[in-house]
Amino acid sequence: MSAILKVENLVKYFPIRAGVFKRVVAWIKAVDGVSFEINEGETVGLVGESGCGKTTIGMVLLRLYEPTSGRIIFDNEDTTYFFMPALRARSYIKRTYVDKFNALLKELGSKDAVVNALEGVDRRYAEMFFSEAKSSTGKFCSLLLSNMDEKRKQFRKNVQIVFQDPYSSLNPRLRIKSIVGEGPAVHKMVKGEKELINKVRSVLEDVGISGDYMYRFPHEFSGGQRQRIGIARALALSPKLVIADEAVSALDVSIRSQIINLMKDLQHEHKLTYLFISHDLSVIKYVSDRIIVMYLGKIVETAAKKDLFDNPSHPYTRALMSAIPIPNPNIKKERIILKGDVPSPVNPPSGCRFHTRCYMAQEICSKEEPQMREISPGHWVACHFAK
Amino acid sequence: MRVETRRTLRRLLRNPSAVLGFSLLIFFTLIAIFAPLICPPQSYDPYMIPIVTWDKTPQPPSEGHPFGIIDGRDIFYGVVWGTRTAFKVGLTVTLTSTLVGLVIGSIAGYFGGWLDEVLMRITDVFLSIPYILAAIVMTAFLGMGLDKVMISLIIFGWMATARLIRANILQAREEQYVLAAKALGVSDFWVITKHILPNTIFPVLIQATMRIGSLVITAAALSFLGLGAPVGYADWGALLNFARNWLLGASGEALRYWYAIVYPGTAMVLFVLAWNLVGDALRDAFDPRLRG
Amino acid sequence: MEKKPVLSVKNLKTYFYTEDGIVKAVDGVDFDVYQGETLGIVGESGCGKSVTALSILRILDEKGRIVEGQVLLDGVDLTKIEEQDMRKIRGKDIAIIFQEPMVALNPVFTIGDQIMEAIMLHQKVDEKTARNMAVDLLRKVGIPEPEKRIDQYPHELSGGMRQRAMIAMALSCKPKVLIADEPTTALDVTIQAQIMELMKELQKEYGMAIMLITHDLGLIAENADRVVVMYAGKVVEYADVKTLFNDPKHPYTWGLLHAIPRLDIEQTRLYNIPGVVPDPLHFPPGCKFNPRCEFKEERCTREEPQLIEVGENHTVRCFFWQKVDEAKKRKVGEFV
Amino acid sequence: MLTYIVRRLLLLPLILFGLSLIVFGMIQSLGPDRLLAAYVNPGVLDKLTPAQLEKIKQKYGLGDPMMIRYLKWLKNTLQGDLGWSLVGKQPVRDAILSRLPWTAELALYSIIPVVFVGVWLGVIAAVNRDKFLDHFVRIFAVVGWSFPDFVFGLIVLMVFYSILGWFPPGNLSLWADQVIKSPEFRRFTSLVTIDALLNGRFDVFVDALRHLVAPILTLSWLWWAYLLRITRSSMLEVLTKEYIRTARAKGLSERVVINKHARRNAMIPVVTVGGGMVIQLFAGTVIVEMVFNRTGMGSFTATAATQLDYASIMASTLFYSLILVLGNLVIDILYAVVDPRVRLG
Repeated sequence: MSAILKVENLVKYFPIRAGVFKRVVAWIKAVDGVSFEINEGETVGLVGESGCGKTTIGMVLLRLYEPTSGRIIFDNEDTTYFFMPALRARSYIKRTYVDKFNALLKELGSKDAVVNALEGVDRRYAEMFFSEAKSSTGKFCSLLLSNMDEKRKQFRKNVQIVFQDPYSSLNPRLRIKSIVGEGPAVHKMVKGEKELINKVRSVLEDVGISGDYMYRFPHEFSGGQRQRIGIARALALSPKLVIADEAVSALDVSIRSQIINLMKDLQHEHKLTYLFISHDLSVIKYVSDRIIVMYLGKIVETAAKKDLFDNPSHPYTRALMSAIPIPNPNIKKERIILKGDVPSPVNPPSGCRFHTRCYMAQEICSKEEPQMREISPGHWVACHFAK
Repeated sequence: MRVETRRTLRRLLRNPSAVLGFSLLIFFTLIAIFAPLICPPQSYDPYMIPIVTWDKTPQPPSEGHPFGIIDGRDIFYGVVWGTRTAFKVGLTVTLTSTLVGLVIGSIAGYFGGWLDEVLMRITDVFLSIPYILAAIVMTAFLGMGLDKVMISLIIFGWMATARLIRANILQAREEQYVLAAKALGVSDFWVITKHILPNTIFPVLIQATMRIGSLVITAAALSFLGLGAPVGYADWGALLNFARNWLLGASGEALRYWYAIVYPGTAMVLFVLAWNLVGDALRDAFDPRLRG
Repeated sequence: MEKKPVLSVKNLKTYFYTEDGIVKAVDGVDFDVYQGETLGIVGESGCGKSVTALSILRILDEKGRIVEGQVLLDGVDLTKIEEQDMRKIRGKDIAIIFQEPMVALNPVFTIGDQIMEAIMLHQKVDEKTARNMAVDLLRKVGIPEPEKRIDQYPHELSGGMRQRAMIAMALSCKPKVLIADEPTTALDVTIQAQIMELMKELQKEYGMAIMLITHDLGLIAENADRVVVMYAGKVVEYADVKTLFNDPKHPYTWGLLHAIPRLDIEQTRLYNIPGVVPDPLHFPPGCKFNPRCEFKEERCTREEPQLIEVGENHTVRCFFWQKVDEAKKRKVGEFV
Repeated sequence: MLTYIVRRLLLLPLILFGLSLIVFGMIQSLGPDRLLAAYVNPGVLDKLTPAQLEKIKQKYGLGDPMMIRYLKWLKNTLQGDLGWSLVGKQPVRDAILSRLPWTAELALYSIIPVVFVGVWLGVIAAVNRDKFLDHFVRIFAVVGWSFPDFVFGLIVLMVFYSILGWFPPGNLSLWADQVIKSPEFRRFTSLVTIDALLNGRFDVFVDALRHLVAPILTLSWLWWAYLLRITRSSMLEVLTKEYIRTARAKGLSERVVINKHARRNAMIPVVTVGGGMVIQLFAGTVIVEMVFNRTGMGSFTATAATQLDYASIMASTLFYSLILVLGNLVIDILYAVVDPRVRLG
């Protein structure tokens, strides 16, 4: 299995402007150094409470927000600079690659040694830098920045999103045909009106909506059907990665299961990779292969589903699990009630961000930030006391 | 027909004030269209009210002059052709200033940043002069005449639209369907024209309809002050200006010159009322949230 | 032992007269609420569960009207009494908390103002006493620094704190019945756990009855004693919590229980209740659930079933409730 | 709250600067000859020696580049040298000072009925939604809003002056005018009604009032209608809010729910939108003073415009704009007072 998406040290801060001149007085640290991978064909669940940065991650991955720093590698290509203005993109490339390669060259002596020391994208780019670009920064930048429009389009086509709100996610003034057909039309995947109609019809039928409805407007559909249309819009581009941002949270219970089942079926048929973002651990558990738990802009635990549920190792994960009501009156479980509210992401607590609410916090927790540790293969936890 | 359209239509038709508004509007439109048939023009410029007598004192309604005569001119002719003037002024000024506001507001709202800041401060400056005063001053500088009045009204009439469209765009920019369109790779231009503007245009249209009435009032007020239409021009405000002079000198002589006020005044009030009612009705029908 | 209910709702019908037609939001609802117990009302959006709550308090908007039925509080029919007498019951005998504390609290008055208002209205005490009582209440619902918080406006508090303030306000006159309308839906799960824990404690202390209205079957399972399942304005099943979850008889209840993703068991596939929640303006004829029911027969589309007693304190609105038992044997998904 | 006000205050000079540019630009568009007439009494212009003329040109920067000319104009304006008024046949500053009290009196007295009656009617209409009273008030509002102020004024004039003879046009009767111009009549506030009372001249007070009623009625009529509409729709919106339901669920009486919980919230848009409109009332004096033949800032401006008295026009523009800008500042502050989310946010 290969990683289709690799996120390294992703950071996204939002400025808070205040005062007379609307100067930046503080930063909302929405996402603060997050790294993870998504393998082709799997479903990764991203779970956390409001304000933990999960939605921001989705928006940054889609590049609807520019990341503050960090690297996003998609499909074996660094896509971080794709949507930056040219100057910033250049400085990013120089900082991330040229400087690193030159430093390594100094250290290791030969170009081959540098190339061999690296792997993945870095290795490919190093080869490109030393041979094709002949160690020239300008040439290397031009190489990476060539065909930018094409690259952007390709990226847009490959990464799609399904939103939470089935009402505001569809333009009320457009017919379903325009909503679903917009993507294929923009990406010139179809030629002419007839092909477009066929395409829309087939996608709609994939998500369980009759193709005859394509000339209707969104308000003529129920919430569940709208969500299906939202999924069809994303699917119409045959993307590789679909980000589902709370895609079922706003739906009624009986409709929710329909949509979850549909998304699972579509994953099979179309070999999709999902990043499933939700606050609802039970949904995440049902859909995911691997789960990432976030708290206040940081990942606190990540593991394969079974590992996570068999052995939840971060106190926050445990609290989250115990807080979810179980629809079974026969089980009386031990409940961990956390103290207080989630702190503001503007001034996150020092050390471990969870220590203010943690039931097993000790002195070290407020002083030292715990690093991610692999406690068993593929099971990473950021807690001083995790075993 | 779409369910929504049908419901909207039903809502409009069931509302008596909307029906009244639309009927009045149709009535005025017919008068404006058929003005040459109702009152055949007698000089090369049909908008100049022909002088029927050199006696300046007002004369009450009589056969041939159903609304009476003021300043030697037939009031009926002035009221009928004044309908055309009112439509001309109201529609031209509203359409043009709305368009200007639309462009400025769209630019400010979509691009944001310093451009937004500059445009909004300019808007603030234009808003810091009271509308009627701005119109008076501009007209004084441009010179008198109806076209000058219209230019003044346009120059100082775009700000409300600009603000409205900007606010709506700021809101629409965060809508999920706009984000989804961006994620699909739709270009900025198309995002604005296809996804944002159609969803913000309705409030603008409603606002424009509701503005026509007050615009016509302002234009007429300028004529009333003697700044707008030239003497003898078929304009309700100018007709009322004649009336004022006679009324002020007529203490105790009750109702002597009533026709000089009542006919052009009624025409004007009904015209403005029509637009206000239609504006209200449209707002109620299309934006139930704002129903008032 | 035969207990006497504090509040009992009998054949309640509330209709909304809209320009598009009559919406039968609540169309025949019966249940009893007992002292110290929690009655759960569960259903999907538009099933009429919130309207039931508003009907009990008679605070429907102007288009809604109670057209039939009784709401008996200690034997007094609340649908019949004068508005001014009803006012003395609201907030005093029956209090309510809503889903969104942000919009349920008046933004231009302080938390203290809003709590003291209720106290002074029903208990006839002076402002100073009321203030002290409000501070105590805030402390009781777990708001830190209540002396300071009392002078803050709703927007200065976090979501969880606001809901606590709402609860403090509702409890200010020690009501006999507390209606909690989706009290935790807008909150994070860890905060939800805090709030539910708080409500349980307060229920024990005050001995009040709680009507917990929610769409979350988990909350019901953990907090309710008896459960009313509503669908399309009607009660489709009514039983005590264990019976309902262990032995559901209505196809809808059964379907719902299998449609939710769960933490406690492994599920291979969720059950699909086909179709959509019906539009309240166009309910299907016969059994309201028939278009989505996999057990339906011809009779279901013609005739509306009545509530049938199927066990002790267990009623179901279905002609063919025995069929669900067969389905259970088929084992759609794992079920404890 | 403080930053909010400070930010507003800092924007003020910016707006005034922009405004001064517009006004200056307009003056400059006149061309040198007419420009000179705007500064100096044309009567004496012909009698000036070339040296004196040069001095005047120097003072107003007529030969200088735009930048310098603007600065000189700004300096003169700030010092109160606004040029020569053709209409007033006196310096513009004096002309304005003598007319201002009349307008101030009219506008101030009009605001009171507008605000109280407008808001009151709006609340009544909203509370009785779709009942007879509501329909009646709404018809009143929409018809009122459709009445141009000058048409309404003319009708008032016809009814109350021509027919009934109660409320004459003008500022004061001739005899009263002589009284206030006499040396015994001491001017405390320059507002005639108040001064008359302070001087113990009740007859003058009554006379001034008699002349004020009709214009006040005309001015307020339009804005009643407007404020009523805003209040009504704002109130209706607030009444659908969930906190109103909470208030009812507490057992509060409908009166308390409306007067305490709903009205305070409904006032927030009324203060901003309606407040802005009340300031426009000042501008409404232009028409009303012309209709009722009153001397004041409004009729001064209108006459100046028809007689192309540019210096007076520009000065009036500056004056009215200043009122508008300062009034908006007051409204912003009021807004913050009404809405704690703004005050504390």
